[in-house]
Amino acid sequence: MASVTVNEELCKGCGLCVDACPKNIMRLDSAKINQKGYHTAHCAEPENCIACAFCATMCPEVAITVEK
Amino acid sequence: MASVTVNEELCKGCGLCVDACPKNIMRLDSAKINQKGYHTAHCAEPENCIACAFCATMCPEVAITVEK
Amino acid sequence: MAVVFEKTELLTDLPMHYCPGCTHGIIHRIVAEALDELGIGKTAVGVAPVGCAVFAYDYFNCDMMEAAHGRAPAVATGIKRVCPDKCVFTYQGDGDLASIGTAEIVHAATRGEKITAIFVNNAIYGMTGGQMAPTTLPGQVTTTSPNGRDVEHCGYPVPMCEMLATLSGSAYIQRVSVHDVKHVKAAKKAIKNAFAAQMENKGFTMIEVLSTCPTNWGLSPLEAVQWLKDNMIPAYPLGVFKGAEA
Amino acid sequence: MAVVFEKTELLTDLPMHYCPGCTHGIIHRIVAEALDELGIGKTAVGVAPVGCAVFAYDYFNCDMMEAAHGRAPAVATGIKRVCPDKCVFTYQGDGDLASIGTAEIVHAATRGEKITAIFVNNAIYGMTGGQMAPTTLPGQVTTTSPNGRDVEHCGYPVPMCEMLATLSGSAYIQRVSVHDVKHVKAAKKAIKNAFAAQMENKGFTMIEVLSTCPTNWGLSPLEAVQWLKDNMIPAYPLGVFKGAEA
Amino acid sequence: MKKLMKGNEAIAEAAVKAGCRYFFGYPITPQNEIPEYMSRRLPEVGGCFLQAESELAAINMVYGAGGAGARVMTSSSSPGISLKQEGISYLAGAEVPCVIVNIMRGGPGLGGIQPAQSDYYQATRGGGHGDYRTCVLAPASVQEAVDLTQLAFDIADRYRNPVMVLGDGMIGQMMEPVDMDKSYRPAVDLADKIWAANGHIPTPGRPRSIINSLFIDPKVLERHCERLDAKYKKIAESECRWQEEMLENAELVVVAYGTTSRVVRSAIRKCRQQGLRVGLLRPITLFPFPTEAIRNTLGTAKCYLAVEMSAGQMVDDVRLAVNGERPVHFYGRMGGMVPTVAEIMDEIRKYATPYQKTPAEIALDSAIDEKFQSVTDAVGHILQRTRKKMKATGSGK
Amino acid sequence: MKKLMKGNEAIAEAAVKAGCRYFFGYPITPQNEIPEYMSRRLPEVGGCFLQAESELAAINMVYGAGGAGARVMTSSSSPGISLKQEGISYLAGAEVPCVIVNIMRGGPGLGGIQPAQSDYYQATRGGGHGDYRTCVLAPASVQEAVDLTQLAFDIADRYRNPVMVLGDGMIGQMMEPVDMDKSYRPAVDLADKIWAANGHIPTPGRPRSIINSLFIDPKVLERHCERLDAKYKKIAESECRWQEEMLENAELVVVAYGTTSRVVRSAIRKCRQQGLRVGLLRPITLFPFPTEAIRNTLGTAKCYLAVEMSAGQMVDDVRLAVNGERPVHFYGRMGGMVPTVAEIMDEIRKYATPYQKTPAEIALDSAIDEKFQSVTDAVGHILQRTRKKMKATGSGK
Amino acid sequence: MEKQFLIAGFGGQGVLLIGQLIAKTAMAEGREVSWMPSYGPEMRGGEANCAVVVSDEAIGSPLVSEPEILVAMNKPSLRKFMPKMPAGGLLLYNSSLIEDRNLREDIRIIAVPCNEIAESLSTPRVANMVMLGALQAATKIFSKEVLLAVMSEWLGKKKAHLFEVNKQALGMGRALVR
Amino acid sequence: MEKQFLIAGFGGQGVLLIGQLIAKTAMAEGREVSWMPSYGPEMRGGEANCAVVVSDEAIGSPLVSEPEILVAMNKPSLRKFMPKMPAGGLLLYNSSLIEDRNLREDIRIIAVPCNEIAESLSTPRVANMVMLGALQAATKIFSKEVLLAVMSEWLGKKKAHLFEVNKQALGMGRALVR
Ligand SMILES: Cc1ncc(C[n+]2csc(CCOP(=O)(O)OP(=O)(O)O)c2C)c(N)n1
Ligand SMILES: Cc1ncc(C[n+]2csc(CCOP(=O)(O)OP(=O)(O)O)c2C)c(N)n1
Ligand code: SF4
Ligand code: SF4
Ligand code: SF4
Ligand code: SF4
Ligand code: SF4
Ligand code: SF4
Ligand SMILES: [Mg+2]
Ligand SMILES: [Mg+2]
Repeated sequence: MASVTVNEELCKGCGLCVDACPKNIMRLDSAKINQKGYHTAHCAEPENCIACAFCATMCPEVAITVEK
Repeated sequence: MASVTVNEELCKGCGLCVDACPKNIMRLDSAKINQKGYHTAHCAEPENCIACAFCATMCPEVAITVEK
Repeated sequence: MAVVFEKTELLTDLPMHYCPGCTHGIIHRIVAEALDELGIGKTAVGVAPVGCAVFAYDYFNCDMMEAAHGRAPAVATGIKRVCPDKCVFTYQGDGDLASIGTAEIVHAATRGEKITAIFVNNAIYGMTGGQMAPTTLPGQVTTTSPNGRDVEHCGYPVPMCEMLATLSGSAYIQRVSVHDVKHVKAAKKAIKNAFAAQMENKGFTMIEVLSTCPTNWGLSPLEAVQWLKDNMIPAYPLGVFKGAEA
Repeated sequence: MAVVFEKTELLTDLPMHYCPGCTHGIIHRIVAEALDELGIGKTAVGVAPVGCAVFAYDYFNCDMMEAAHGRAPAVATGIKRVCPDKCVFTYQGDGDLASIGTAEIVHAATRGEKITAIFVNNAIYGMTGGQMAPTTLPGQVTTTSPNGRDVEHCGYPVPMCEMLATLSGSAYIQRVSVHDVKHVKAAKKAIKNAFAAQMENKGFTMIEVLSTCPTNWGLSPLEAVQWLKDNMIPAYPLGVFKGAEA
Repeated sequence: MKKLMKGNEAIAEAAVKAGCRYFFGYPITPQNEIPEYMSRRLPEVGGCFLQAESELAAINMVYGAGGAGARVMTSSSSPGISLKQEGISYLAGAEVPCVIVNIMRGGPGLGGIQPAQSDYYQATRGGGHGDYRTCVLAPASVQEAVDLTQLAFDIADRYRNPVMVLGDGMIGQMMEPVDMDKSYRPAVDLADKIWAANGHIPTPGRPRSIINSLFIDPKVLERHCERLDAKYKKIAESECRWQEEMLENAELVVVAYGTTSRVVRSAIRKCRQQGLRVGLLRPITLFPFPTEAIRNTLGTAKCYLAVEMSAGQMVDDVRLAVNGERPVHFYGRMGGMVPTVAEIMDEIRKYATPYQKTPAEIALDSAIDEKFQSVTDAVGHILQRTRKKMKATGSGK
Repeated sequence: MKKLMKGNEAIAEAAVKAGCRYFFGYPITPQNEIPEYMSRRLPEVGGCFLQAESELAAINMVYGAGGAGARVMTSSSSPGISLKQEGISYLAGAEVPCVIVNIMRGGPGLGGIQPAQSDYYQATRGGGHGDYRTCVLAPASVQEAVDLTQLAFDIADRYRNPVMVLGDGMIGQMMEPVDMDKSYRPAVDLADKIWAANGHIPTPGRPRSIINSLFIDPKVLERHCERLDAKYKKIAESECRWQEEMLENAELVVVAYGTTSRVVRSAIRKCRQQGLRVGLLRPITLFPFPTEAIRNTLGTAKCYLAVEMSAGQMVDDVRLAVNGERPVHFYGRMGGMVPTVAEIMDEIRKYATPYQKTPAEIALDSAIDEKFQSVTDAVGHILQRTRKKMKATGSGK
Repeated sequence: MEKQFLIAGFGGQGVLLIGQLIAKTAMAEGREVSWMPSYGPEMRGGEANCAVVVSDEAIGSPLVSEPEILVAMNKPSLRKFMPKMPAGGLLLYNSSLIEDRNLREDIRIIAVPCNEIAESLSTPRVANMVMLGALQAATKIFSKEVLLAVMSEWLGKKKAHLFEVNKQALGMGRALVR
Repeated sequence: MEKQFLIAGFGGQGVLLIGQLIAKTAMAEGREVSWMPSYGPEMRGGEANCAVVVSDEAIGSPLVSEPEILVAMNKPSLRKFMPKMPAGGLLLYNSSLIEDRNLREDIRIIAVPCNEIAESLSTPRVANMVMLGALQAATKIFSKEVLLAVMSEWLGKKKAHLFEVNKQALGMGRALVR
């Protein structure tokens, strides 16, 4: 169990984190829209997160913090 | 026997032709001075000239004509 | 809980202005982290280019200068000669470094100028809206090569690493990519190598980073990283072109 | 009597202004003869540089343009695009081509511009009185490297042939010398090869000719050719760097 | 038929129509549509578009192509034009005709990318070294951008001189209707370019060509400069263009060019409606500057107002023209800010007082007023009477 | 002790004395002695001379070094200065202090290498894009080249602005005695360069430094431009310098700077001896231009004559200053020709009539003449008498 | 007569096209027109807008600082430009993306659920056409017929198959106003 | 007092040095001085000259268009500049390289066989010093003593051994004039 926090005001919904996650647990939130009009990402299954930080490594906005 | 003509107004007395001649027959004329103040070159022994045009090949002023 | 990953202090808190999925952001991060990890970040001086990274001075949390288009290596030279013990780097696009700034990068390299150039090659002029760059691939459509780059008419991509490696002044030159996690990590290592070589006064150092431009390539962010992998890497082989990997 | 050797009609009758023993004159001659022998001389268009050869337009007996310092390849590009069937050549010194004009020559090469650059490398700025050139040898004394070129401070000689050979657009690149009869003849052959390759639309062609500057080297004409042979050739190896010799 | 076109694209198409077959440029906002359009269009007409490695290379390619006799154009925006200054000086010195488009943006340095007019000095005084002038044409609409671009090629060829089309981000980016069907024909007075260095076989009538600006003997160079100077004087005499609007009786003459002149025009129309005697003198050529046209307004003008998107550059030329005979005021915006009609109206009001009526006019007016009063009074009486009647008859419910 | 020094070398040494430790340049005649001197001298004082690959690189190295807080200089001549225009605009926009030397030569294009003053517009109006000004100092002797070079560094630092020293081939190449022992001290009002981007550890009082000229929001850029403009106005108020010579009662005021002013001075001296009421006003700063100083001569001046080695550039500033209140004439040579004293005297004679005496003066003069006559007559009588006596006494043998 | 439009939204919402079609239609009807886009660095995610002026005489400034007619396709545009409208102006806003809160009371307001209607046509990209239809009906500054002709010309042969859906979108926009 | 010198010859004949030594000497004697070389492209073989002005007040133009005192070290210089001399001027010419033909009659003329004298000293390079000696003696604008001091300073320590031969050359030049 790890914690993956996405800074929603920085996220631009590019999906690179989603693609990078080996556990396939990052999702873009099609319902939510941030101030700039993007569907932001979040970790859908923190319980399955292995804190590999692959998502953060690929995030161009440096919007992701990973804790364990 | 060949004829080597140096255009005296072009010659700058650099001596490259003298150095290039395989027969050692090109000379700078220390007595003569041209309009620009240079001691010009000439072929001192036309009878020994083999018309190889080495002198002309090295002349930066393209001042030499070789005939045979 | 322990922090596994967080934003380095060498980046400011300002949101970056890049398009969604543009890998400029990744490159910013690894440059900042590399500086930070070497302990030379706070006193580094960076030079921002003219190109999409024109606001880089807003993001790198150190002294920064904004250079004229292509002249970053000359500006960095001026800085480095005044501050020989500081880490001085440029961050330049392919239009900036490989087109208008060719003379400046070549001569910084041949002078063995002790600076590091971070060269972001996205095969296009991003900021001005997708014109052909010297690095544009043969056949690639851009707004100024509407029928695809015709090499007979406007020439071939410039291999900057290969070219600059022929110069004695260059100490460390490597080409990397950021299209996936593995390559991002390798890219960061390369950048660290280059900074380290700079601080050891080895000479000129440059890391070429293959990067995406989803907007002007007309692709989604995911398609863009794929296109980079499929098309750019074959044209721009990755590797160390000068110097030994640390 | 038959004429074995006389001045080609492709050179005008004007006396050249070069210093005694300066090999610029030899290079002028072999360029003109090469054009003439290929039958492309009368309709050739030459571009004169800024450097000691600045008056080249007075000597080459064909259409000529005087370019700004370093920009001859760009000027030649403009001409060639308008006159694609004419032989277009530049005649440039090392300051002109390898320093201020670096971007223009690199991009003419990478574009595969169908022009020929005659690159006269005398390891110095002749016309302005002997300042350091990018091609100046390590340790060589010039008016701006009064203690000899210090590579740690101001870098290394630029090997233009080697560098431009890395570019796909370059078709024929060779380095030659004119310090003796044998080399002058080889140089002329190289220049003919380059012009021929241009007329076959093969791409960018360049012949680097190692040349003397007795005046600014502070040597007599004979000492100068010797110095070239002893010092420049080891630093600038002769040979074909791109393309096949015809 | 008219077509809605962007200024940048219209300039490009106008050039093609004027026989321009060579374009060398480098991207920079806000003029990118010019090279982009040319990259599509020139190959269609057998021409050549080349993206140069820099503005320096571009202007020197222009020198080469122009020297070889072609109609050739380049375009850029402020910082890029600064980089071309050495090249422009060479073009002028070697008398190579060409057209250079500057779609100005805010400066100095990297500045911004919004419309500005702060390269006026650079364009009209020669930002490059030496005594030379480029002819400078300043369109105020997309249609005029078309017309002036075509004119630019003729002027360039007529005088063997570079000509600059000086627009700004607004002229480049806006769309307006343009008539592109008007067929362009080069001016009849243009001679063959026998001077061109294009590898022609020399003949006695047309010896080999040398394109050059180097004259090492100062006496010879001075003679060359005098010839150039005489040419610039001839350009000044023959090619000056301007537009006058509502200058009749104008006590305040506003001088503005390009984008600014449009805003000024709107402001002046409104001010005229408010009785202010104000008019517009719009220079179309900036070099030559319409000095005489300005002096012709001295008869009515009590003062002048120059409006620019700059800290005040053209105002120098207005002052030189007015020569101290009237006050010359200045209003400017900078950095990409375009003045609004309201701002300019405020400015106009500072210098133009509403029109003062003559006694005769006042008499006439009060006569009319009296007449009107008597009419309305009469109508009022009738209404009152009618109403009373209605009340009385009860039909008012 | 005075030393005989070449202008170029004196400028270089003066810069070193003023604390300049960085020089980036590129060879070009007639200023090569500056980089050559620096290449010898700077290493001696722990500084750094670097020959750049081009003028573009040089000016951008200057930007880097100046931005990092150093006193830095570059020098070139006309075509090279044209290439620096983008860079100069950036230096002004980002407010980086530096000193730029232009040793002018004839143009346009490659032109020639003899002295000229045809880059006046470029220097004073900004050859680069955008609204900016460099302060321009124009020495007329080698000693002044020294003094103004040192002053240039102070002005540059005071206003965070590039300053240009504008000389020509003659100032650069000639030798004159100079006093190099005067010890230079930077002006006392100069503040620490806490804005410099030199990799300092940021503190609350001195946060990280950003050197930049980009302001993408036009409102912000306009504010920046206004700040710059206010600075230029302050420079205009505080830094204007000029020299007056024989302006008392001058009916003709000749305005000339640099090399030309020396020739004019000789001409004026001779003309004064011939009774012509002519004086010299020599601008030392070209921007700011000594407008007020010129206006102060309106009291006596009947007309003005601007003399330049150009087709007429500074004359615009003279006209703007005189503002139509007097005629302004122009005399110029071009292409490297330096006017001679005789030429300028001829020109002066066109506009200045010999001094006409008032009746009172005429009366006084004739009174003096009469007195003189009577004295000499008296002396003559005495001598005659004496001689006669001597003859008579025989002592004259 | 001079009418000033400002059409604003996210880049990609087709606001520049709305403006161009207005300008082209008015031009076809013999009016003077100008169209002026906002422009910035190319990097995406920003806002886009264009100003259109339609007039009976030569147009002065093509910029619109106080829009008589404002089309707001998203919230930031509404926030930015509504305060600059003169009293009595006309606001059309995309009610699919904007809740009707804090609207001014001194202007005429028309809510257009552009995205919903477009999605009802299974062609989300015609949301801008819905808006254009509403605008046409609300202003009548240019005619429906000429607008359709201009649209058809704009689509050209290649996209002629899209004419119907665009026409439908326009019609549904118009219907909202009647 | 203002005196204008023009010293001309081939590049390499040391004409610039003659001028500099005059200027330095006059400066050492408290005069205003200026020295202005001709300059051109670096390529050799051309002519060189320099103008020196010595004056009691601030010097105007350092150029000398009508030389009162002309030193011609070779024929082309003589041909070029002699016609520009004012009547009554002083010409010193290098008679080793110039035959005395077609000389003007309205000027004072001194022939100096510089090269012969220098060769007699086995030091061809001091030909210019012979001329300078003659010039000093002929004009007396500056003193022999100060000239010698200036020369010694100019030679410095490294070339101090050359002082004697230079002094001799000067002396032989002076002797010619007396
Ligand atoms: C002298 C000059 N020329 C051109 C420009 C316009 N310009 C801005 S960015 C850019 C190119 C950007 O391309 P690149 O360097 O590849 O960076 P990217 O945006 O792709 O990251 C250009 C040409 C400029 N600002 N200045
Ligand atoms: C823009 C510009 N910069 C500098 C110069 C001065 N300049 C003239 S020739 C030259 C260099 C010549 O050296 P090179 O090209 O090696 O030719 P060489 O004289 O040695 O044959 C320079 C710097 C110039 N004319 N224009
Ligand atoms: S840390 Fe690794 S596992 Fe967890 S969400 Fe990110 S990529 Fe997936
Ligand atoms: S990679 Fe970053 S910006 Fe992209 S979707 Fe994930 S969190 Fe958002
Ligand atoms: S032709 Fe040959 S042999 Fe004859 S003189 Fe010349 S070099 Fe000597
Ligand atoms: S090579 Fe030519 S210039 Fe040199 S000495 Fe011989 S003939 Fe004369
Ligand atoms: S335009 Fe391209 S390079 Fe620039 S920010 Fe957008 S995606 Fe990145
Ligand atoms: S200076 Fe050197 S390169 Fe120039 S002509 Fe003289 S010897 Fe030749
Ligand atoms: Mg790019
Ligand atoms: Mg050279």
